Amino acid sequence: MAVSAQYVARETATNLWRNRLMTIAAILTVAVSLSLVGVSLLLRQGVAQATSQWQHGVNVLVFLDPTTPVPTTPTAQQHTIDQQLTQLPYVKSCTYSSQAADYAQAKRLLDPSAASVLSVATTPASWRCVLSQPSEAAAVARQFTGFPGVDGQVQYPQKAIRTMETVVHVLDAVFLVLAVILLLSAAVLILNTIRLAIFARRREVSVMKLVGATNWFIRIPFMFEGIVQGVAGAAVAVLVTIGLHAVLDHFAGHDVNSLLYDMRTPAPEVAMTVVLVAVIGVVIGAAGSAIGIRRFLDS
Amino acid sequence: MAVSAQYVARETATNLWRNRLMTIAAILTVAVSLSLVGVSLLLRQGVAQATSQWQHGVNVLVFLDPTTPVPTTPTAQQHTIDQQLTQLPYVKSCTYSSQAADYAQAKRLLDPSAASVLSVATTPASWRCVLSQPSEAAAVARQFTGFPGVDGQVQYPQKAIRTMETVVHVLDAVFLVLAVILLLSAAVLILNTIRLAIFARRREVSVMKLVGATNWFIRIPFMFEGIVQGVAGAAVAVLVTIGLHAVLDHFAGHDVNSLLYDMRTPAPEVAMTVVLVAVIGVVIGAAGSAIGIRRFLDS
Amino acid sequence: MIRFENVTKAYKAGTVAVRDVSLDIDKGEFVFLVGPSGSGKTTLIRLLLREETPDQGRIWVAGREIARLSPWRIPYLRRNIGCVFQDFRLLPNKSVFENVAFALEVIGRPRHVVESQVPQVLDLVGLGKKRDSLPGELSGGEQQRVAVARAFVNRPLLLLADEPTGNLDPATSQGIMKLLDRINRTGTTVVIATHDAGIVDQMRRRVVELHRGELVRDQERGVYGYGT
Amino acid sequence: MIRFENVTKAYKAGTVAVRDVSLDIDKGEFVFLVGPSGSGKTTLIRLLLREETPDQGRIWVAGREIARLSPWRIPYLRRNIGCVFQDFRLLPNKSVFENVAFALEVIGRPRHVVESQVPQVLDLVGLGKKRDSLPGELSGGEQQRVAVARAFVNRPLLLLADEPTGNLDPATSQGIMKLLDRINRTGTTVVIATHDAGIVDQMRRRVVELHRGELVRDQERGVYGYGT
Ligand SMILES: Nc1ncnc2c1ncn2[C@@H]1O[C@H](COP(=O)(O)OP(=O)(O)OP(=O)(O)O)[C@@H](O)[C@H]1O
Ligand SMILES: Nc1ncnc2c1ncn2[C@@H]1O[C@H](COP(=O)(O)OP(=O)(O)OP(=O)(O)O)[C@@H](O)[C@H]1O
Ligand SMILES: [Mg+2]
Ligand SMILES: [Mg+2]
Repeated sequence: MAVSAQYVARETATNLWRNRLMTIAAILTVAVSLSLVGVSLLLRQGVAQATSQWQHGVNVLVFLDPTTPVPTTPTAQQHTIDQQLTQLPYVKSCTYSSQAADYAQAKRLLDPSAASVLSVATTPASWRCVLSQPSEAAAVARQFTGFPGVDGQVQYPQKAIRTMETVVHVLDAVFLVLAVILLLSAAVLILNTIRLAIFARRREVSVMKLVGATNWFIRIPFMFEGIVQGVAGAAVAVLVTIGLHAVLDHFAGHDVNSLLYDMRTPAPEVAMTVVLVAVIGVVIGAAGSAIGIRRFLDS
Repeated sequence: MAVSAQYVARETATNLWRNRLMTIAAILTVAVSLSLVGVSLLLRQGVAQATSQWQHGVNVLVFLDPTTPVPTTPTAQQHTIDQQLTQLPYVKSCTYSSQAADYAQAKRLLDPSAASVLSVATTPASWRCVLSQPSEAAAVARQFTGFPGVDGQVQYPQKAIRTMETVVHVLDAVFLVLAVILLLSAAVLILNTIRLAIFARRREVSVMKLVGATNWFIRIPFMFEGIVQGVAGAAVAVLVTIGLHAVLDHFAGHDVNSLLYDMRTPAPEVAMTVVLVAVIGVVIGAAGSAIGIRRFLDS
Repeated sequence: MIRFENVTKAYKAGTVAVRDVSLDIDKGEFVFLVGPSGSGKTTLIRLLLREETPDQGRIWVAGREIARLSPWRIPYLRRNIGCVFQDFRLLPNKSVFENVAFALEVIGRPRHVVESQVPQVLDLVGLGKKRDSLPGELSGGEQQRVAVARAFVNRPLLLLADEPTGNLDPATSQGIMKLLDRINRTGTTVVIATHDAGIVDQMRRRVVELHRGELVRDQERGVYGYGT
Repeated sequence: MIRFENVTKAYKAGTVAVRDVSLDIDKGEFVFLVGPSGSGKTTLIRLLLREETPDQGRIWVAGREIARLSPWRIPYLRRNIGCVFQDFRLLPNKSVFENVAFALEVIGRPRHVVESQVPQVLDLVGLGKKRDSLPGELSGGEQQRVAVARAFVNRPLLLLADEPTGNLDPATSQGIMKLLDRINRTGTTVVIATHDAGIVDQMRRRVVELHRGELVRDQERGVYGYGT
């Protein structure tokens, strides 16, 4: 080998400059392709975030039989029940709502004519439990059924959970598949571009060989060119990704109800995406050049 | 000009064959790029379809005051009200549900303890109206408020509509933006590839000029090459799009509850997408070559 | 046919390749352009083809001032000029036959004319058997002969040849020169840039000598050099 | 130094470019390779560089049978051979200086050696002022001289030159031939394929003649041709 660093640096720099058109084409291809990958990964993380936000909203509502007497001022005893409930698998936390509280809420929810038939005495008190795994709502509901004083029926938003889960799964799958397809497409397009660029310089490679250059002597500057192009393209892609993230974050603002707000992705995960995009850029640049040049090196 | 068809055909065919590597690279780029565009357009249509499916589920529920006497066997009169309701803007159709029917449904929906406090007499009869524009539910509800015998409160799934609309709008926007971005990216990548390919043949172009070829004489075969590459790439993209559509359709099967079933897109719209993809391929191929060759034609 | 009037041409790098050259070549003349390496012979030829434009001075070819030619007319100028380039400039993706045929197709000659004329010309330069080879599959001299064949296949008014025998053995060179002479006798103006002293001395035609871009000699029935 | 043993080489197209050639060239010899256009001179040189492999027969260069050389050793073979290619084969994206320097960098010469040696060699071929030009900005003869400079800048054991004066005027040609002669005197074996009868006749060195791929003459102190 014996390829001096100085030679590689000079060679890479001048070649990039003298083959501007091809350099720009390659960088553009990497940038466009990896931006798509980055954006797609980002959206996927957003969906995951939104999911975890929505999941906080899945409660199981346990009604207590209004005919069984329960203490109106639940203190220590209530605490015990709370602990017992919380120890069940998938249950994260539970809050108690007294008969009076439930009646007040029912009055608010129902229209007056319907509410008029209710009274505090006939309204059941309830425990509202947040689950760590919303899909397990049915199982949790079954477990509750044995508890003392629990009314026969345990309510949970069955239909809502199913729909939400489908949407989330589909979205997640769509963006994952999209990211993978885009990644593969990016790889194909980038390799393509590098191959074309090297094809345009095949005569140069053959002359180098005739003058006695070893394969590595020829390959290394090409690989560094590829790496520089990959890095430059990836840098653009990273900026696009970070930019999109910033824009989404900005629009999300503090509107707690907006979907974008739910999709806000924490910085570390964005950083992960960005690092991934950058690494792909470098690897594809170097490997692409090495592979692209191979057939012109076979003597 | 005076470029003979025979010359163009022969020139195009031999050039495509002799520059195989570049031909394949260009076709691949077009295929990958346009496939992404096609798939994205298809998904967008799917979302639109699903939306229109979901919209059928948005009803406005108009409760009639149970204290106001209404006929238990509504015939001609009911028909009149129905007509009146239907004439309101955004209302598509309405169905009447008697007190007895509502009571039966309530018993089914509520848990026994809660249901036990209801009776047929206290349960209000209701009109359930399907809207052509779900987002107008609030406005429709306001209109109903003046009707004779209508209970003060008109119910509609406010929160559900908002959430669903957000999701649909976001999905629609995401796929539209995606399609546009992909289209632009595709254009950039394809132009890039064609430019590189022509760059590799710039010497050929300059020699043709020196021998006295007019710009059109040189350009036309290049454009036809571009068209052939565009068409071939677009054909692959069309196959991928149709294939994906078939796969989705297959998995959708007859499971009415699945999201995929909701997303089924009718053939004509798929055909539109396919035609769009094909046209883009041809235009980009021809225009790309024409633009790509331009700077090598300036003398 | 050709008139240079105080023509000066400098390249970007600062080299003055042609300096204040004035020259008249009549229709039907046969002129050798000589001079040491780098003296501006190729540049003069490129100016005639309007591959370059002069910085100063004016050039007429066939009665037209070519610097004033609008871009779309340039191809028509070039169709009247056959040129053998020093570096051949063959189309690498076309066979020998197609390379020569291209010069005819460009001017819209019908297929049957091409089919009959090209093989004839290829036989003249001794490449009848190589018609389907690509330029990359030819020896240096064979490529040069393809370039010669292409230059005169369409019977141009003016034939420019830049070092047309540099890669040819003396026998083949003489054959080519005889060919150019014959073409000249049919009325075509021929201008040949060459280093081949033997041929220049033998043919005894008009010799124009350049030195560092300047015209230093213009001699009827001249020889390659005074001393060398 | 060089030994051909019944070497035959045919190209895909069916042309037998070299037919049953046997030839010995000792270390330090100076040999002219002559023959008409297409007789196989370039092919012989390409075989020596292992740019092509023989279909039949064996070739030794510096004691090694080069067809048996494993691929990774080929670069080391080529570093001992300087070659002036008929079509120059300069790197189009590198300046004159860089083109010549490349031959030194390939064998790992440190920067300061390159910096001192390249300008020296460029002056020898008369291109001191063109060191920063790209090949495309040079005249034909200048490109040829760059090719010559690159071929001997690293003092190879064997110097092959394919038509090294085809684009040069007689004066410059003689300068190049004197240079090659001087290099030969330092012990380098020199093989020159040429059509330049004047030079061959003047130098009176060993002449090997090919005709249609066959070796038809091998003559000490020979001339270009019998009759021509
Ligand atoms: N494209 C260019 N850019 C810059 N300089 C150039 C260019 N082409 C030629 N030159 C310079 O102009 C001068 C004349 O070049 P030209 O090719 O006309 O010489 P020539 O007489 O044809 O020489 P030769 O016999 O070696 O072919 C040379 O010094 C050359 O280096
Ligand atoms: N790559 C190739 N493929 C097919 N045939 C070839 C190839 N290279 C050379 N030939 C043929 O082989 C024969 C010998 O070619 P070569 O280049 O060795 O001749 P040469 O003696 O160098 O001729 P010149 O003096 O014209 O350069 C020629 O007929 C040529 O057409
Ligand atoms: Mg010249
Ligand atoms: Mg040769």
